[in-house]
Amino acid sequence: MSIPLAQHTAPLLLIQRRMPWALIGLLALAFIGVPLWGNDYWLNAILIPFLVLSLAGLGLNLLTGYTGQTSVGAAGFMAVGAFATYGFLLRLPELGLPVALLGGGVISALVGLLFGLPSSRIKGFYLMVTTLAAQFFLEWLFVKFPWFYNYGSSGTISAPRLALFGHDLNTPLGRYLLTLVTVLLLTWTAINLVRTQVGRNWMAIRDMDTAAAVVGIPVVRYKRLAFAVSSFYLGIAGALWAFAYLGTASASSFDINRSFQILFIIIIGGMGSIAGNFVGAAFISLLPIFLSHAGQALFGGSVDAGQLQNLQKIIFGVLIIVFLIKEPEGLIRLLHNLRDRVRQWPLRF
Amino acid sequence: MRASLKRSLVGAAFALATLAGAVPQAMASPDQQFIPLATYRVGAYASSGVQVWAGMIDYLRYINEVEGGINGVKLVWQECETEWTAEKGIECYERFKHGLDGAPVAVYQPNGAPAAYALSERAEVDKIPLITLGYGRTEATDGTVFPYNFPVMLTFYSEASTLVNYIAQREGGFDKLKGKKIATVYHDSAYGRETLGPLKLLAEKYGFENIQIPVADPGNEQSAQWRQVRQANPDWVFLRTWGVSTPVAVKTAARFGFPVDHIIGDIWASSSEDVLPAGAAAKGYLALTPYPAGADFEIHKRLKQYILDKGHSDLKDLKNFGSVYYNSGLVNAAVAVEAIRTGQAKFGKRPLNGEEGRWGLEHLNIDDARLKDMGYLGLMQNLKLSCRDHEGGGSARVQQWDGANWTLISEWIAADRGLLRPLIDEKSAAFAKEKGLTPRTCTGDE
Amino acid sequence: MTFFFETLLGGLLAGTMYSLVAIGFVLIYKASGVFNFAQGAMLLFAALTFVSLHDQGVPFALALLLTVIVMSVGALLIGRLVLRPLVNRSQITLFMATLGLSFIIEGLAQGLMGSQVRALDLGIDDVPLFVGPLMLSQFDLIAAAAAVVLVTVLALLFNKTRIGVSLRAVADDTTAALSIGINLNRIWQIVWAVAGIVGLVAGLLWGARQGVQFSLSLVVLKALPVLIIGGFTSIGGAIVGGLIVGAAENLAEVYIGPLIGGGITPWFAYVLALAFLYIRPAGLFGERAIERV
Amino acid sequence: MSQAILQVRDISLSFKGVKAINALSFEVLRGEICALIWPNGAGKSSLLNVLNGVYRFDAGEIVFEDQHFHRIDPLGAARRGIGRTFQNNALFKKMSVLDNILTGLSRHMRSSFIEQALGLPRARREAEAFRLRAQGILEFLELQAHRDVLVGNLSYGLQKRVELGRALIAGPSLLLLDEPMAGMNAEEKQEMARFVADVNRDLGTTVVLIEHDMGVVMGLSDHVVVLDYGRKVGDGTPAQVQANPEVIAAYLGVVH
Repeated sequence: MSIPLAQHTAPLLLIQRRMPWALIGLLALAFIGVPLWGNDYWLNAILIPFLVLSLAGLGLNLLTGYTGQTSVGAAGFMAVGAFATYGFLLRLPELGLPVALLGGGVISALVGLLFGLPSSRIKGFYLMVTTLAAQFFLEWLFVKFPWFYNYGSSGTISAPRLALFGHDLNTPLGRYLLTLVTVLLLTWTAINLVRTQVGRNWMAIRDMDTAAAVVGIPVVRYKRLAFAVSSFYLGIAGALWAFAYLGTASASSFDINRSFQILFIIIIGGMGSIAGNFVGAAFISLLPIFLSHAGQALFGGSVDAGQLQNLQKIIFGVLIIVFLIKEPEGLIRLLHNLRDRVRQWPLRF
Repeated sequence: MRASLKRSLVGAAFALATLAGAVPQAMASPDQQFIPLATYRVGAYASSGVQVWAGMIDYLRYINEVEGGINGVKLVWQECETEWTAEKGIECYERFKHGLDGAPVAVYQPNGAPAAYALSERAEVDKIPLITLGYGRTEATDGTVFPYNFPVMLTFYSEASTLVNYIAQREGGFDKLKGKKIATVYHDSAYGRETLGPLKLLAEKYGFENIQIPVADPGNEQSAQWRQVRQANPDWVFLRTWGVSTPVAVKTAARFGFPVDHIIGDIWASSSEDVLPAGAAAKGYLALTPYPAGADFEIHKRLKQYILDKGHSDLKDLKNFGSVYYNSGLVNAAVAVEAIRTGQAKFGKRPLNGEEGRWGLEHLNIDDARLKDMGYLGLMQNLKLSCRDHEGGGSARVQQWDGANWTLISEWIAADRGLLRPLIDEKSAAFAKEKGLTPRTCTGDE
Repeated sequence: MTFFFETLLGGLLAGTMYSLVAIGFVLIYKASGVFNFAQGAMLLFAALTFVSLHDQGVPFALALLLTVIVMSVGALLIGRLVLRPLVNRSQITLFMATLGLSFIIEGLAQGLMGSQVRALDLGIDDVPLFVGPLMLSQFDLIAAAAAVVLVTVLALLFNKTRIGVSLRAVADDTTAALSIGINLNRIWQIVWAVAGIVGLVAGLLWGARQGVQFSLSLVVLKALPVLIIGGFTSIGGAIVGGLIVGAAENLAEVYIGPLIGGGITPWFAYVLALAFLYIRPAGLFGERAIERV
Repeated sequence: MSQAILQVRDISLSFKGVKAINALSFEVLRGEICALIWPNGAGKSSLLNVLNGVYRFDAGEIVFEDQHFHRIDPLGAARRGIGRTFQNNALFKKMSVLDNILTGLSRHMRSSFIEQALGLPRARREAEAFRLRAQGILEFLELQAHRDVLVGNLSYGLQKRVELGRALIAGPSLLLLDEPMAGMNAEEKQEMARFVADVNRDLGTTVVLIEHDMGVVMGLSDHVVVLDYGRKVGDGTPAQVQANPEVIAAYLGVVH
């Protein structure tokens, strides 16, 4: 028996290829504009953390947004990545930065796989709690065993010289470019994944896992794969967070609040969307800074900074709920609508 | 409803737009000295923060309004909320490091361990000295490896030593320590683990039994730990908890019948906020502190007259005047001011930059005479820093909680810093090695 | 051996404190299928409200009453503004909504009532109490008693009153309940209010022990493993789960802790819960749904 | 290999004590269209769920392609070439028609996820091949127009067709259709009947379907098995079955 092939085998494309000017513009800005005009404040305090958080969001989104396995242990896996990368750089310096980063990611992926094992038996909240277990266990691990932080008195690991092929990356710009390139590479692979069979299988599992099994998708294997890949991304994000951004980190840099922060990024940005992570990260990392600047600008510091922070907390909470109610697909969906509207406005008249 | 979303979206865009141009409104000018205030008024530690900033701001006001600035150089300050986190701490630092409208930064106080660690290397690059009073890298005491880090007055190592010295005092001599049991109940975190090393060393030297019992964060259930304490039945307990774990510890201790007047809290377990929630159980509790509570030191009289009574105080609740945290604010501010003053002696009566501020710190020498002029006698210890020694001091006083107030029950108790210095050099050397740094040599006039 | 029993008993009693928190979850989950992460924030809010009132000189009973009213109003608002718009959304969505909710409540609590630590004295002195050779905590005993009373009251509420009956109907089969004309929103609001009151009780007891402050909201993390072990849908399970977690934690910290450096309580309960999950994927008392295709 | 592609022997299934299927036996010959009609009794889909392992049966055995099974799991069934559609469409709602159909090819996937992640040649070639195959199915089922639509937005009838496509693309040797025409108007039913017939004729796929509409069933199928309360009451050609008194009895008062 044979499946009929397309009569006219014209090469058909999945997506209508239009020149993605917006994307090109953004990349140009990131690679040319920022290095030209970006100052330390923008690089160190805004752009680098934004990029790393986007990557972390991407990692969690693969698991939660695409495969439908909610995790609140994201930060735990970031910690694994950070400490593993540190270990490689410290004990096997000859590996060099890229390999060490990769290694950190791989270790984190293995740990993710380990904590993903229950996903074969457990679903929903129960599974979510196993990710919480991971969170707390890993935090404890990296406080408890000094080997992980080279017996420093304070339990913190600090970035060894970041160098790539002899180039010193310890300038803000260097660290920015390192982060940017890493994030772009991983984003590209993520896009490949979600656009091919693997991604389809994940989404199938998310939408209805019984049916997925019936059509021949190895559900358990793909759930675990999702855990591993997600942790890989989170691990590298963690390493960048520790070394490219903070410059130093301890277990407490990856506490449960970080996990929630990343969860919020994907809720606000958009579940099951790649670009959404960037939008969400931008939003979540810019809003507080904006509020505090606004506070300073409006009241010249005369207002109690505390109240401003409480207000910010409330705003976040409200936004999350509003998004869940009104736009479960997050900011990215809004942006799409906006774009479509812009596209067609000439026709309106 | 969609509209509201659109609005929030527009808001975000607006944020982006304004961010670049949002220059905080605070009139500063290049002839002024900028004192950045990285504060935390929310989050788990807010209750203490609020008083610390009040103390700092009141003293800075006092310097400006009463003493006309430091040798005529007016101070200008601005707050930035860190929520006691590293990332916000970095954001604030980056925002402040270039000064404010031309008013330069001479010294920077990260106010929070995570930020302190995150900034220690950036500060070195930017040549801005970090003052971390009662927290931060202990090994940074070695100024040859950490030229821009100043863990002044009391590192956790010195704290451990002062504790042992105090206990020896109470027991009647170091020889009496032999065979005694000292249990340390510590918050299981980087902060809590700092004293493991020194106590081990001290235990070997004085022959007391060193029992270590960790409390996992946040520590709101400690029956297991105190059951262990009860089983070990130590003579003294060194309580190195913080935040909520302190009152819980004190209460649980009472529940297990351990005498509270043999529990000695560490510097982060030495405030009213730490003991008030424990109520009656805390009566008789002891605590080590480099900035004892009390409102009748000379400086308080001055502040009361010129700041509080004029209604210029930053305190929301005046009953906190003279609280441990308020006083810690005073001491922190004083260290910064005196460092600048010292620097001005060399570089002239003008605002200083970080490099000059560091010189000031390394040549800081606050003796009793100076303390007397400042009005800090008894509130603050002698502090002499140098290129090799970025801690100075190394003393603490012991105060006791009577259920409503702290009463000082000891003079300044000095740590045996000579004994611990090798440990510190070891750590700093290891750090230098890991980083491939070559320690600078101290010629005496850097 | 005495020490072992003492640890065990002490752990069991400490466990009831967890159960108190867990019960709040179970109530809401049973009635509205919502895994309410904001329970911790509600607990904080309730305790803070009470203490603030009490500090203003409002007498104990009145302060209690006022707090109950506040919590009920809060439940009303939550039902209107959060639950109704999210009806028949996925459970995970609802859970995330409660995450947002917890942010709002915490922000409000600290914004309105300040972030300083408040002492709360219920007049229960927390002193050792000797039963033969065993040393127990009077406070824990009273807490346990409170838990028992609470559960009995709830049991009565569920089994004797009309609300209780319709509530169980909703819990068993929402659609069927609707079809016989039960007002879902009303039920939800009632349940959330009750959960708020349970939160108040838990908040007071925890607050009396550790002081009323932000970190009170963290006890929620202690309750999750309890729920896993006991199951999300059974109040009895919450009690038993709490006891198991309390006892296991204490024994582990005392006997296993020293071997691996101690401080293992935060994750041990979770690992224990995992072990249970492998054996009973729906907890000890939770029912398991059969999947229909 | 034997004439029968599938043999069901004394299968029993019960939910919480309620017997849904009672010692049921029948055979399906290779290449035929076999209809299961089921006037009364619970769990109409239960039998199909047993056949492809969604439910585990209590007793009996299943012989598929001359292999004996006492237990099947959905994945295994799919791998052995049992395709399946569901009574109330089990499509992946948030995915496009094309993507839904492509998921059916998972069991034919050869390239590793790394190859796909990095877009290596083998992965790209495979993706292209899959796409062509999908295109073939889309044309076969006249779905090209809806290729990029989210299935959630399609009409019920179309969704049924997409589901058929998803099962078909894997090239199953046995296709289980659960009420493929439920909730359709006469015209849609005719259309679907045509598709099923085409599948059976052009691809030589053996089809087992559950259906109520006797008209359609009798017209479409070569072989009919009638069950009543989980018990077989009739088995044979449409003509034989229609003549069978027991079947008529079962259908008395049952309006269709």
